[in-house]
Amino acid sequence: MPAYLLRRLFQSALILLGVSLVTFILLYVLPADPVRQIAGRSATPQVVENIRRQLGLDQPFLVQYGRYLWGLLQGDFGRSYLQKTDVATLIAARLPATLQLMGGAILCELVLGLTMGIVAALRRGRALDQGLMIVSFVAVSAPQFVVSLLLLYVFAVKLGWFPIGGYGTLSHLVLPAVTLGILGSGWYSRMMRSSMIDVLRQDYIRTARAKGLTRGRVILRHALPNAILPIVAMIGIDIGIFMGGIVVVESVFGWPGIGQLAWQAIQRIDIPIIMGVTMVSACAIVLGNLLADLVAPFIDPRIKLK
Amino acid sequence: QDYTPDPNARPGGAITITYKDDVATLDPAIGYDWQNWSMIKSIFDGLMDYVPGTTELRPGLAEGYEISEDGLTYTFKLRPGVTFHNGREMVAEDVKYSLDRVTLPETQSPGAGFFASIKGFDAISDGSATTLEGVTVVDPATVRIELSRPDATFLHVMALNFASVVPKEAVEAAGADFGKQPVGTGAFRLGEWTLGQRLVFEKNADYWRDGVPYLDSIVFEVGQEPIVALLRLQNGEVDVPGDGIPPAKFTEVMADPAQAERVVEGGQLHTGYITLNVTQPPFDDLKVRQAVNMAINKQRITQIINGRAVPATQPLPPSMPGYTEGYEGYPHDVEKAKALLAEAGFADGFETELYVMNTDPNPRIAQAIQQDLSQIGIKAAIQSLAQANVIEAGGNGSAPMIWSGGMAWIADFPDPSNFYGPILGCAGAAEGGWNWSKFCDEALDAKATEADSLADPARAEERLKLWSDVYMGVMEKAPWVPVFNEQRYTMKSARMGGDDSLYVDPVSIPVNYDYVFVTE
Amino acid sequence: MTDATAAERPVRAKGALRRLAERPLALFGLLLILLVVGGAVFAPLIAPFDPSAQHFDGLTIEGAPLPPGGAFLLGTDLLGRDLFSRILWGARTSLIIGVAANGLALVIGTLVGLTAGYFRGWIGAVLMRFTDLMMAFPALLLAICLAAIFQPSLWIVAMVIAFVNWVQTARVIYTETSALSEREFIAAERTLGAGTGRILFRHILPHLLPTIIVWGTLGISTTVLLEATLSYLGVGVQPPTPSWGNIIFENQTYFQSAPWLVFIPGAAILLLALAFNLVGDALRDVLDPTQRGRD
Amino acid sequence: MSGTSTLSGAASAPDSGALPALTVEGLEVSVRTEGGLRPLVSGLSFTLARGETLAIAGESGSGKSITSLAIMGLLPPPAVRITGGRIKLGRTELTDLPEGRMRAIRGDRVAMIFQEPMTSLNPVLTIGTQLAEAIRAHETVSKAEARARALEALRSVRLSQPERRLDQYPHELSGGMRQRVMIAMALALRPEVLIADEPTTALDVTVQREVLDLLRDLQRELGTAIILITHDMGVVAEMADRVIVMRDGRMVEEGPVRQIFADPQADYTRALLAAVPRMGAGRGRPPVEAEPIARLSDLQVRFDLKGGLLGRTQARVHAVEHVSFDIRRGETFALVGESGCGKSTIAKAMVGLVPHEGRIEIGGQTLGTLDAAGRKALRRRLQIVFQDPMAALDPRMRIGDLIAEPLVIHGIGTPDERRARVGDLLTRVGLSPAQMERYPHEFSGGQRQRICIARALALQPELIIADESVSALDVSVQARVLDLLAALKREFGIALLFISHDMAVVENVSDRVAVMYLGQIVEMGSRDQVFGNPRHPYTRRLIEAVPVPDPTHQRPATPRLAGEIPSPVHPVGSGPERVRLTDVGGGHLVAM
Ligand SMILES: Nc1ncnc2c1ncn2[C@@H]1O[C@H](COP(=O)(O)OP(=O)(O)OP(=O)(O)O)[C@@H](O)[C@H]1O
Ligand SMILES: Nc1ncnc2c1ncn2[C@@H]1O[C@H](COP(=O)(O)OP(=O)(O)OP(=O)(O)O)[C@@H](O)[C@H]1O
Ligand SMILES: [Mg+2]
Ligand SMILES: [Mg+2]
Ligand code: NI
Repeated sequence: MPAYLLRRLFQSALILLGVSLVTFILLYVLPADPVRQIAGRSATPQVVENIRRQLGLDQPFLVQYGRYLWGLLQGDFGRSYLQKTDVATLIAARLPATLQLMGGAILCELVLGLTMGIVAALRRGRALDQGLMIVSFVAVSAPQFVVSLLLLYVFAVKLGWFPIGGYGTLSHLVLPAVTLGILGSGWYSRMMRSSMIDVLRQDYIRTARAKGLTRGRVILRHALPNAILPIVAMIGIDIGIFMGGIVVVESVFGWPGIGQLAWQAIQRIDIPIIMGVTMVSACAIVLGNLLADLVAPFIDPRIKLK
Repeated sequence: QDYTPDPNARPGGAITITYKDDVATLDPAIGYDWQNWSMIKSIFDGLMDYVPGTTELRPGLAEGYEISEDGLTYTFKLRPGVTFHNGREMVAEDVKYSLDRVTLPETQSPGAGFFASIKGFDAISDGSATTLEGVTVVDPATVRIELSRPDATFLHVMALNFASVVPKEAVEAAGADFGKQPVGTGAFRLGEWTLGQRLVFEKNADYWRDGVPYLDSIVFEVGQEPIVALLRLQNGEVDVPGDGIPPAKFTEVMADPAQAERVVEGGQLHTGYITLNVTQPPFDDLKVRQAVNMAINKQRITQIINGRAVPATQPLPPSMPGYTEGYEGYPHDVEKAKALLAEAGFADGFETELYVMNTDPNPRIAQAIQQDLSQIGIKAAIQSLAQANVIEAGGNGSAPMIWSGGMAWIADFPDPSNFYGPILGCAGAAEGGWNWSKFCDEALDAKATEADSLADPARAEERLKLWSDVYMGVMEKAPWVPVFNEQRYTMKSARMGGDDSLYVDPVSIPVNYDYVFVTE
Repeated sequence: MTDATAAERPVRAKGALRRLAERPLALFGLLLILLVVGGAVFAPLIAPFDPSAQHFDGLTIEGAPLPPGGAFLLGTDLLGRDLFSRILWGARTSLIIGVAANGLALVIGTLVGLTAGYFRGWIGAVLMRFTDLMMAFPALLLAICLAAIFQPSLWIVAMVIAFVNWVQTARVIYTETSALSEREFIAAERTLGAGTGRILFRHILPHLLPTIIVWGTLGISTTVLLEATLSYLGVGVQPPTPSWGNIIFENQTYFQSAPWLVFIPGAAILLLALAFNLVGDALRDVLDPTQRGRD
Repeated sequence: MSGTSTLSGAASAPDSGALPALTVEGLEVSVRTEGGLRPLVSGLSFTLARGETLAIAGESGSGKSITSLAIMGLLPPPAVRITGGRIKLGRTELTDLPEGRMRAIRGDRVAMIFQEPMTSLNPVLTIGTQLAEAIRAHETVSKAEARARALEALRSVRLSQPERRLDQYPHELSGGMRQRVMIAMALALRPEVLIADEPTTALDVTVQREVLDLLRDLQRELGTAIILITHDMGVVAEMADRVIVMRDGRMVEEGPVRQIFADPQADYTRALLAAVPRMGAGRGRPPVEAEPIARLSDLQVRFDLKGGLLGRTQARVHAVEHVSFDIRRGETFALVGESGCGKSTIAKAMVGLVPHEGRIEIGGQTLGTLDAAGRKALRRRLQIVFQDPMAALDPRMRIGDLIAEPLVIHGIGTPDERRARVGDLLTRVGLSPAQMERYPHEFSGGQRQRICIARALALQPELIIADESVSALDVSVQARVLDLLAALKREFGIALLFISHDMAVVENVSDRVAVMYLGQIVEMGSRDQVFGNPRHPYTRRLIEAVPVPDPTHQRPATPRLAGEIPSPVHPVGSGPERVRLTDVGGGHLVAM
């Protein structure tokens, strides 16, 4: 195990290195000049040049990348071009909010998605199954912005059950997490349904039923662990999708997460922030996948960590 | 000429203002977007200031000033007894320090260029000096600033945020993070700043202007969608949505008298325009540019943005001094436009590209422009890109046409010169400059320089006339299609008090924090 | 010889297509798909207006769009354009994105996952590490950068979407393939001398079909919406080219004041995805022998 | 009749006054197909008295399993349903019992042992959990107590290292072990009625013996009524009080066991009995003298068991240890031995599915030195029929395609020729060409096995490895398949590596026999040498344990085995003691 873990961690480090290099290249060749953004419209060419030199952006690519990497190794993510603040500080200030939201949302997603998937599989072909299918497709097809705003409007403005956006308490978390949960549950429910149907016709399910186990136990104890394996891999993947998709929900609910930071940075080509957020989310994704891989053998003993 | 505050104003209370974007920095040398502009104005002061709600200059930290005969030397007398938020008294040394700081390359101030007329600017910006030669501390209460050339806008420059006076010790203590721990002399001090969530401004009880500010504190909540901010306003949780009324809600709000009553409308120093790259065929042909000017249906474009603007005739907005009254601009005349195109040899039109920033409503406006152009046979493909990409394309001269919306000119200060230099003058036409038309007319440039050397306040009329001529000259050459001047609509909660002009203050968006108050 | 069912006649079972056609829901799905494809192909003939013509009478004096009904069947958009015509023309873009780009992503993902899952060893390791690398990028950022670097056009956008979207499929297919290749019937197949290609495509692939169908149909909506996000960011298809996604994105803040601008294209995306799902679901049942005899 | 059954078996013979434990009346089960309802079982009626053992015999596919599933209320959804008749458990009508009440009955009052041991256990739950939950589903006992009872149940089926097994997962056990776990699970709750669908098919004779003894013990103690579905007439003779013979979903004969064996009425029953292989019935055949087609020398297969914090190999399963033997062209070489002794592993090593040490030569070519083309060519000479037919068939392919698969792979014939060939093969293994369009799950266990055989035959290999290939077949089909194999042998000179636990069959078909114990060969020689003069005690025990297909046969009371069954698992560095084979004359090798 530790050997496996070490090897995987080493691989993860390589992946992160790759991510940093590719992102750096992409941002380098991007047809837009960050300095002009910083300098603003009234800057004289001299001022622009000064800023470029100050930021080291006049250096060749490899030097810039080398410097960045060197800083990264020392835990220095660089300074934001436009906010003139440590990127690490900026990210650290927002990371807890994002993690909270992600945790809450994944929980909602799983609870909603798995339940829907299981129920649909059990009611296969009936009206309820069809209904749930439509629901799950609505969930994946729905524009995030509209759903977020709709939920906010109904549950916060009209009913007043939750605050209209903001961050801090659990009641602030509920709406954005549920929104993301609803939007993401479609995937899970379809995957779960498909996987569950497969499992339900295995011989061992018949054995379990022959033992006179309750329906609940047959489903939860026998079918679920077998069916959930592909879903576990999904959760790892989901973190990546999340990092990209969290922006809209964060901004509608005024949730001070990384998504908004990244969004603004992308709009203004604040490269250190883009790099920082990319690295952090890449870390999260890599860790999520590692975790999913580590958990898999506990669910299915046939899987061996090699 | 000073301002008489509202007699009904009462001190106390707190208000909440929301923004979508996070506040980038409160460092006056760095902050250069409209959102932190007004915030910095309330935390810091410069030597000069504006009368609230107007574009009229008034002394700020300077009690008074003298301008030498040749207009090259400004001597400012500082107000006594002004203290920074850290309790120390502000002295002339601080003014010099602040001006040095903003012009030093290390500071990376986007506003350094504004100070180019001060003697010694070139030396400091190429690194051969560390202090501005032209700024002298005469005594603790007197600063003398010498210019290398006459500059009629200099007092406006001294009212810019970039010219704010900062205390050296606080800047040095905060190091690079001064923008997050600002210390100034302003009406408010920064109380709390939770990154990405909220900022709280607290009243500076020792503020040197008597009676103001009224509010005890201002809470800025960031990261909020404008639409949600409006919902919260309607719910009584927010006092002013900083990003204004979202277009999607505008008609709804205006249709409801109870809400419309709380909307303040005003002009702003803004012009939305299309740049035509005069160095690229076919826009190198004046007739083509004139044809384009005649093809655009400005009336319809204003309709598309729900009438939140007035059609523009010239580069300057109507509220800007120097605006040429009575000038009709190019008429909307499709037939004549076609004829002009034909004369230029493009009877069948041509294909080109129109760059636009990708935030609503700009792509929409671009599409309206596209349709207008198609009426005279010009097929413009739209390139709707992120702001940075448009600026890049404009700067390197690869964009034949750019719709300026979203990146457009909101004046830094209310002076006609502010609309010329970087965006219409030869200096801005260089590679990377902001003159996206790459328009450069030596004669007009000379006239502009002449106007700006008329620093004598007595000759202000004459100067404005000169500027008016410059812009008329520009219109003749038609490097731009001025489309509209945006109107400002600020919505406020019912409890907000203060004159309407404070809510459409031309230099403090969305509101002039120092003078507004709450009525309950 | 003697067997319980010797009486059975040797009828070649009905073709998968015919069995598919016997399912009313699948038929309905097929019909919907045909409808959309027809709408897209014949848009120039069917559409009452030029999709990018901004009609003077398409806006109120205040500049508000017109609701459905009247001269404009589904109402107009914020520029006074006919929504119905835009939806019809938009079907072209959305089909290319939702079907072609998504399909390409699915094919790449399946191939990579299949190869990596079956071979393990160093091929598998290399492929999966590459997948991990791809996955570690925030997909949106990658898409934005790629689309910004290459000049945005429909096909570039489709390629970019395919390029960022295959990753998840690859990962899921990989997991399933690894499990499948341990099954005894695969071992049996090997002892028969079956080549790798045959095992992969004749024996493992059919078992992956349910997963592929699920990802494929769900991918339709997500890719169509991803294209819209890209358009919204200025790196997708450029206006005034309509796509269902960008109609929604352009107008999403107006969902209360002009709901038709959001919900009609939204419904179109939903129906397309549902239609593919209905057909996919039926296909999966038809191809899965253990489910025969079910309606 | 066996010695023990006199106590209960005779006494419980139809006791007309008492309420039967189970009554089946006019049962009809049908499958919905594209051509409408097709009956699988029709007009089946019987009663089962308390404490009675009813054997259902009949050829593969005759509806035995379907009947038992119908009783359990577990017919495979959605296509197969009860379309007529009634089933009563005691006084409880089962046919239209709501699922909730049926559940309470299942496992508690009727339990079932399924035919397919490989797939019938949940792969992600430990053996202990699966056992304990069956107990806890019906009795309120603590977890610890349930575990203790689970352990006891495992002991009672004589699984080696029962404590360890509790925490193991199904995939870590051999087929036989899994079947014992299944039995333990069914017996743990001491049900009123136990349906055992081929319970001992996957077991070797010694364990079969024990399991049969165990079933009898249980029956005696608790008066459990047993429905024993088996194709093994020896088991029927030994265990049953009454017998039902089924064919084509209908009962063709019913009667007390002695009567059926002594005086079968139906032709089919007579044929069935005639086909039963009997010990000692093998004709003395001359040993085949030919050059070897396969030669194994010093074969070893070990599986690493990883564990602990560092994930190091902590122990190894010494599945095959220093095994050497030759298989000559055209001969049938039998490998017998207890479950888990490594028979299947040898087979897998020979077809290259598990890595091995030592040397395997097939037709002069050494395995492991071949290139891809060589390996592919080798497949045409060597085929294997796997132990578990369901797992070995791609569930998504029609059997016609499955059987044609090797032909397609090796590019033999046109599609039409292949079809004809498949039809021919199906006929030869006793299926009908009409079934070509069906899928594996639509067949009975025995039918599936025949499909596997047909597939292996398709290439006309020189050597077929048959891993328990006929164990699941009913005697008549078994006989037919064995005849078929014999015919093919004669015709094409096919050699056979015949892996089986069924000593009677082995005696009937084999030319030479090797007896394996814990991964090593303990006795090897010609059939006459091994069966006529078994020298190793283990061989003797195997032979004695074979059920005799004669209800009147009095079996000598053999001592029940007690104590631990030795395990092939050894810590790294150590290994089992290597046995030495000595020739006791005429090539008869015996471990001393
Ligand atoms: N799910 C199914 N769908 C259709 N037909 C089926 C299905 N399951 C079984 N059958 C058919 O039902 C008949 C009876 O099968 P069953 O499994 O009861 O046979 P069996 O007597 O148990 O045979 P064996 O001894 O080989 O296990 C067979 O002809 C088989 O093909
Ligand atoms: N993949 C594996 N990993 C670990 N141990 C294994 C593996 N496969 C088989 N074994 C062990 O190897 C031994 C021999 O197994 P094998 O399947 O060859 O037995 P068998 O003689 O065929 O028994 P049966 O008659 O029950 O099929 C058993 O102890 C089994 O548990
Ligand atoms: Mg059966
Ligand atoms: Mg075996
Ligand atoms: Ni047997």
